[in-house]
Amino acid sequence: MARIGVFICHCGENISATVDCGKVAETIGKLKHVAYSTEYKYMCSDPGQTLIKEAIKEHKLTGVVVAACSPRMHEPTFRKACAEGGLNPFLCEMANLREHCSWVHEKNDLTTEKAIDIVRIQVEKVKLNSALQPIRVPVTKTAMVIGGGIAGIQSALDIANTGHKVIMIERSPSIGGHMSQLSETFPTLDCSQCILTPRMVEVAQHPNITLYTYAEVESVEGFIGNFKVKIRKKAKSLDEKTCTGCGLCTTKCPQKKIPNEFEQGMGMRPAIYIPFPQAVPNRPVIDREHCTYYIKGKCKICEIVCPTKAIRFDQPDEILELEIGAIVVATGFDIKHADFFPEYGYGKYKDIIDGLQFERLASASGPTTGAILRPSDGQVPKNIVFIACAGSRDPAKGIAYCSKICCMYTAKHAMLYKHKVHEGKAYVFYMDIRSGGKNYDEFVRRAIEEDHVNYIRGRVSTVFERDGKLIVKGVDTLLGAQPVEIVADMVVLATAGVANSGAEDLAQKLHVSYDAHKFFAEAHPKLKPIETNTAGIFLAGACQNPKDIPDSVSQASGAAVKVAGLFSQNELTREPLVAVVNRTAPPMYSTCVGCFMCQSVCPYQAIEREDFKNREGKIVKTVAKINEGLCQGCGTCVALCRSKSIDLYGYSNNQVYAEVVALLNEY
Amino acid sequence: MNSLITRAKELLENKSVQVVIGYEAGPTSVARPAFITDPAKAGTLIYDERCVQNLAVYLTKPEVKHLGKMAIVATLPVMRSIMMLISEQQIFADSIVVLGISADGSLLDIADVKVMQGYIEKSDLGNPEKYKELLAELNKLSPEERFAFWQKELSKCIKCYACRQACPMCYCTRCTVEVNQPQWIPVQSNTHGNMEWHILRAMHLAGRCISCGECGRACPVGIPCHLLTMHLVDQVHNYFNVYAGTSEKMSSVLSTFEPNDKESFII
Amino acid sequence: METTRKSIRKQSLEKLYNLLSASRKVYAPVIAPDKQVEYKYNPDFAEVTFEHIRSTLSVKNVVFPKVENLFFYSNAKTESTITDIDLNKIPEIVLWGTHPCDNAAFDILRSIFSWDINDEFFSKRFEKLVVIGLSCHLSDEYCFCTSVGLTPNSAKGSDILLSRLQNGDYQAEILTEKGNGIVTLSPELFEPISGEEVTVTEVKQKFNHEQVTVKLASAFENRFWIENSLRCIGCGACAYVCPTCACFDIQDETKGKNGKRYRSWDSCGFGLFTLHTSGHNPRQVQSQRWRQRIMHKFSYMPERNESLGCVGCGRCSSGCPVDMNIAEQLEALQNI
Amino acid sequence: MSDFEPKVVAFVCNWCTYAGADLTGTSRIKYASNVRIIRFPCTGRIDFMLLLKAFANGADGIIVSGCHPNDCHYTSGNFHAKRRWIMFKELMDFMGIDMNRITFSWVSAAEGAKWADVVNTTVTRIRELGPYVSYKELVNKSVEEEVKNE
Amino acid sequence: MSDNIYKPYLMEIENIVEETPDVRTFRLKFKNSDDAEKFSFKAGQFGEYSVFGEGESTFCVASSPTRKGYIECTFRKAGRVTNALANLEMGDTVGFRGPYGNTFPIEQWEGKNLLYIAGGIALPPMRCVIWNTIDLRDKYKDITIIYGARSVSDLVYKQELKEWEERPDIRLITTVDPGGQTPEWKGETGFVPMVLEKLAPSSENTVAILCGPPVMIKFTMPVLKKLGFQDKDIYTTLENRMKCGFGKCGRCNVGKVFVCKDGPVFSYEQILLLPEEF
Repeated sequence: MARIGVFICHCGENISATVDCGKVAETIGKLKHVAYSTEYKYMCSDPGQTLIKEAIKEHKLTGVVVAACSPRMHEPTFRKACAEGGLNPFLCEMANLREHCSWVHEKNDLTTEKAIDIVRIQVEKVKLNSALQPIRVPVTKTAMVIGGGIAGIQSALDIANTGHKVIMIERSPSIGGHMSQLSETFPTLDCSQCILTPRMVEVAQHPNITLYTYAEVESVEGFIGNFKVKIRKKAKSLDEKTCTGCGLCTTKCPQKKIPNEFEQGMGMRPAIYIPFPQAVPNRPVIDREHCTYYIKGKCKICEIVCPTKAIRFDQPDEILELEIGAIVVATGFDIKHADFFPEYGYGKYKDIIDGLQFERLASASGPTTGAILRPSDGQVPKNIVFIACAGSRDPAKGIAYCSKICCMYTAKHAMLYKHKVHEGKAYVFYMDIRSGGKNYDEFVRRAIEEDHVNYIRGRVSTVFERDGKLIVKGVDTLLGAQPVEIVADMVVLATAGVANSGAEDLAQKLHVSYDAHKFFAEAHPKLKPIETNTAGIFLAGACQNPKDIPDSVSQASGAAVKVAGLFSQNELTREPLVAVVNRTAPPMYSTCVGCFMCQSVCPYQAIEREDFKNREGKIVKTVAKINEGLCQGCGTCVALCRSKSIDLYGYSNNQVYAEVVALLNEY
Repeated sequence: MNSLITRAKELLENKSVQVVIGYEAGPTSVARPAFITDPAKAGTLIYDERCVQNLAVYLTKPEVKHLGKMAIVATLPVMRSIMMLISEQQIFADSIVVLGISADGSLLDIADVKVMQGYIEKSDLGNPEKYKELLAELNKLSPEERFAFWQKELSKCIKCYACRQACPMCYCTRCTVEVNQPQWIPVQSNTHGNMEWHILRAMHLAGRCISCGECGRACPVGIPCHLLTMHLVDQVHNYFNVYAGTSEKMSSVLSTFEPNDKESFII
Repeated sequence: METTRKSIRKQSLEKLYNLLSASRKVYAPVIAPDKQVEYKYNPDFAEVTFEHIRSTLSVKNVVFPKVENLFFYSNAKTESTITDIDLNKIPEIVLWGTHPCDNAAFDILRSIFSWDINDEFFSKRFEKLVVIGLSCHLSDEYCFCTSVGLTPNSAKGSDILLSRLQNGDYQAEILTEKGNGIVTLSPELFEPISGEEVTVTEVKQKFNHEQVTVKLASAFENRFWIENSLRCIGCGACAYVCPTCACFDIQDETKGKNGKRYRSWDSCGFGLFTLHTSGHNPRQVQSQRWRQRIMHKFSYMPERNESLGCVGCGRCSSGCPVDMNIAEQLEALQNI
Repeated sequence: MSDFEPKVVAFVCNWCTYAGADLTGTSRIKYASNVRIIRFPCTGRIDFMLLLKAFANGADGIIVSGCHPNDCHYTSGNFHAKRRWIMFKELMDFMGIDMNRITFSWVSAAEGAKWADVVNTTVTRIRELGPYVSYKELVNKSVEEEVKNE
Repeated sequence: MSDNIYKPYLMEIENIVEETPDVRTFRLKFKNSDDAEKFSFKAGQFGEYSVFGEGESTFCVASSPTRKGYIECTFRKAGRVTNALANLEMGDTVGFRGPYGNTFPIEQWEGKNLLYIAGGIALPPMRCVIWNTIDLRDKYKDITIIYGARSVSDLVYKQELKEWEERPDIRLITTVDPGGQTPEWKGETGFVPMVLEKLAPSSENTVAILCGPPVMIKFTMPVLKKLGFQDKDIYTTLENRMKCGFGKCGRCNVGKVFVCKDGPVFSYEQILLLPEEF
């Protein structure tokens, strides 16, 4: 039984000044199934809403059309009013008489005619609306944070502090990320590890955080609130509970010539190692690739020396299956290594290093305990050249974007150098100085003005060696592109920040999209910079694009709030305007024929497969099924589906068709 | 076509397949699809220029599937149809044996999908020459003349849906025309409704048509409806530089996109 | 009425045609540019063909159009009103040059539309139909009228039957009052018979339909249906080109408040034909539908309507995209 | 034909063009009243059949509008729509259906003025083209066809 | 009335009963009183009900021919027409063509016991004959009705079930599938065949009228046979897809039979002669 009530709003005079509301109400009242049609000065006012609620009861309305302003404005208001009047809120539609009619047309018959048409199409539509219930899905209140850098740490702590469980996954043996490698941080020049390590320890000790290092995501299934995650805990070849972290094994390991990743290859480590002294957890792992025992079948010195007998050579990788409600991706970034720049002679000349290597040189915990010594001969460089934008903003190299952090850390590097080598000369080749941010530009100015770093605006064309010195050739564009040649002892390349290795693989496991540079893609560049297009998966830090520490931390906290917000509910309630694949009686099961082309158009991976089996358990048909937890209701699959087996609540085929017909025909 | 017969017989005898889908001669001058289940009857298989039907249409037919594993005599369009059907998850690559037939009518050795893909990629994938001329002629007409041409042709349509049934890509168990909520396409046959049907069909085949021309050939009243889908084959190639049915993993043009897809009409 | 035989010269035939064409709707075969034979209303005599074997479509549409409006309606707020179709406006149609198989089909259609309850839409059209048939002097491998009790020159269904004489003139058998009515328009065109022989093609008998009917009575469960319909792709071409297939659908079509109910051709070969709303389908696969088609024409109809549902025109077979040859199958059925 | 008021149907997405048209309203920019908007969640939802249905039911012109590329609320619906319209347009051209009667546009939520402009240019163009007689004749002729035996 | 056999009577919806959320019963009154006077039908016949603009749908007349002046029909929302019907209001117009088909041979049943067995939405096609025989109560001996549905909320005609239950001259057994009962449910719980087996009515001088979903029929038939019912004493009504209702459109053709003409009522003796295409 369709009994539609129509309420025409004057919106003061906003509508009634150009539209003959009385005529609209009268004309619409004559339509089939319209049980009640009226007009009122302000429908959104209390008396206006009461009018609707009473009419629903009095006229036993099965649908309501409020012809007023834009539904983008008051749809929630009127749907709520209908619900209060006892009508399912999804049986209410709005006709936009203000923004789309009265405000944009002159007062005349045509405008009133248009108003009638606008209302009529909503009447025809609302007849076909379904009473929908909000979709409720349970929420598993455990978050997973992937990546244990500063962003991951921040996010994990923030979530954990709201009282929710957090699983943190880090693929290297210790958390800390790139920040733990840094010497000092801009613009305050406080010691990076000093501010970071307490937070690392906090993670390790937090009762709500479970930390899995040396672990990677194996697979992710499910949807917001209900992910099923498999993680692979790589074998550390060690019983972590028994190990006390005394470090004896690491000193006795005969294999000591492995380039140390933490030191960016500027130092060596053994095969059983703790990545750095403040590592969390402070337990060694055996690098099976380089361990003599795993290569040659004998050695086992570590096992012999271990006082607690914690070494486990036969330990397998472990697969853990976890129920997760939300995921924060904080896998960070990497930098383009200097071998990307043959024109700068990297590899050929030992004294050309990248920014992270410089960080290690400048770090008190680094291979030189903080002394700036050039790698080739351990001498203090007297002239040092920093090349900014090494790779960034260079479409020819395939990286058109600005890596954002290099300007600042290059200024910092030059400053650190000048602080340590007072008599030295520091040159910076740059394209532009991008120093937006609190106290950032002041910082750069200090480098130039107080520490007398020579900033040269121009690109370096080549670096070559002459008489044991590095000759840096470039131009100074501020001096009319005059050629510049600097004789340097050391060159530091501020290489481009790039997506971390494995980002693409992870994105595919998470079903999150990523951009051309393999950085994870946000759901909306402006309004949803933390969300991904997969509900329940959020981004933090430089996995999205190169970011500095404060930006990473802010975003990490933002992601934590998103997770906490999600976890504040026991059930997730969503607008039920989702797509649905029809179901029919066997043997057809659905008119869907299972071509799964819809799967490739769905931006949300919301389309799953459903198998139907016969009595013998044999699969007789496989058809598409929409995961309503993931579907956002865009309807692209609906328009694509050739057999019209998918429909969209709120914008069903029947409804949109009826709207077109209603618009153009005589009633 | 002795090699084909030998091969078919062998496949049936060693039970590699339960049915060979091929062609046989009928009582009249036309050849027809044949379903050989008995190795002794493999000798009735023929292949010559009369063998025109796109046999891939049977790969999704329940009664044929019911017979068991299938071998299929496959010319280029059939092979491309098979690729499409695999990519659209209607058949499994390992469930059929392809008895490939080359352009000159000889039996190809198509060991697996990879080999088939190799063969397809080497072939000319554009619309067949005999249709190119017609397409070009139509394209030369003014829009009004084209409108008149199609009205005249489509007024003949009796909605028997032979075009749909003959097409291996029209495998839906329920076609849009069979939907009545809403009634997208009028049930009756009239020029306007017929035009809507043929537009719908062509759009549904955009990026999926493999230029076999069966729809047009099957039409009992001689509507050149294959020109609609073939025109889109050309356009898909113009815009997106792809031809359908070239790989088992191909996504259809309309279910994928490139951010830099070029067009000139959206303001 | 007693049949009378006359002779009509070729030139007189043109005169007769032009006379008819000037005063009423004449539906006559022409050869279209794409070589298909189609029927047109009142084409120029020069266009009219006498050399066709069969038109692509049958001419059943003159009595059973592919779409027939049943009535118009209009919906107001609660009321609906119905406007009838004025069947008296149905014009007289002269069917010109149709072959004996097609002409025999009208009686079969009548047996469907007029048994029990009379269908006025059909009856009125049938009443207004005058058939000037033409015996076949050409035939092809698809023709099998002789297998279903007809001949290339059977007079059944014709009001006047023309047969070509050896000298190129025509013999006209005036078979009914309607036929006589045509003659009286211009009696001078009809001359006494000359004794010339009529040229009639020979159509080989392929099966005995009575025996087929007997065989079918117990053939329902035979594997024949599955084996011989594997290649059937389930289109409706055979039914739509068939001169006797009469299954139809009833549908509404509305724009705004006004609309119409119509009936349109349908085919038992379509999967949806028997599909229940519940999803249950009594005839799920094509072999069942193919069986229904043949059973209906050669077993059910002979019993129910006392007429065979086939005239042997061969259209279903020549028009079939996958060469489902009905005569061949019936021949095989006769021998199972 | 001075008294010809074209019927123009606009198929727009909720997030950009519908909001853009709202902005036209809040900005009080006037435009031709011949357009009627039908709201969709996304251009990706717009079935090409609906465009045909609009013509079949007597529309003289059509506007299809959504988010600019890369701006789609659902990230990619408009990209899929774009491909769909490319194919649709080519097919329509090939069949001689007048594509001058369909405006495809990207109108963002900030482009209130552009929406007014899109509507006005479309309505002006349709006015010049006149009623879509040939399509209406096609529809009407189809009705006559059925009764031609009468 | 014209000779247009496709033209329906115009009927006004006089009353609507919402049997279940999906099932409605309409009481329809002829708009034209002449039509009403000329109209008559018998138990078991069906009609084509239409919503102008959506099309026609086939259901049995659900009211008894003994109740004059109106007809009733009960339908479930399933397709385009029934969805549209369900949207209508009292006072709205629908079309009705009929009556079509054959009838239950209630005259032959006089002096016999009647056993009605219905499942789910198959009670409506039987309601007509049930009321008809109840209204002619003294012509029949025992009347037993077994009615089962999936759940209590799926039972239709709740008001009448109560009425039948209260009548001393009718034996009504209602049952719901296991799991479909409510705490207040006083009827049986179990599938119809089992309830029938438990009840074990005598087949002596008894006619069984059976109507329900295929699975119910499949399991009920053996029970009836076990109880000694002859095929000729078991009746059902078939529901093939139909369009015209008078044996022309070809849709309901099963073997030599047109369900719309030769049915919808068949005895099992007749059904066994039909090919299995219903």
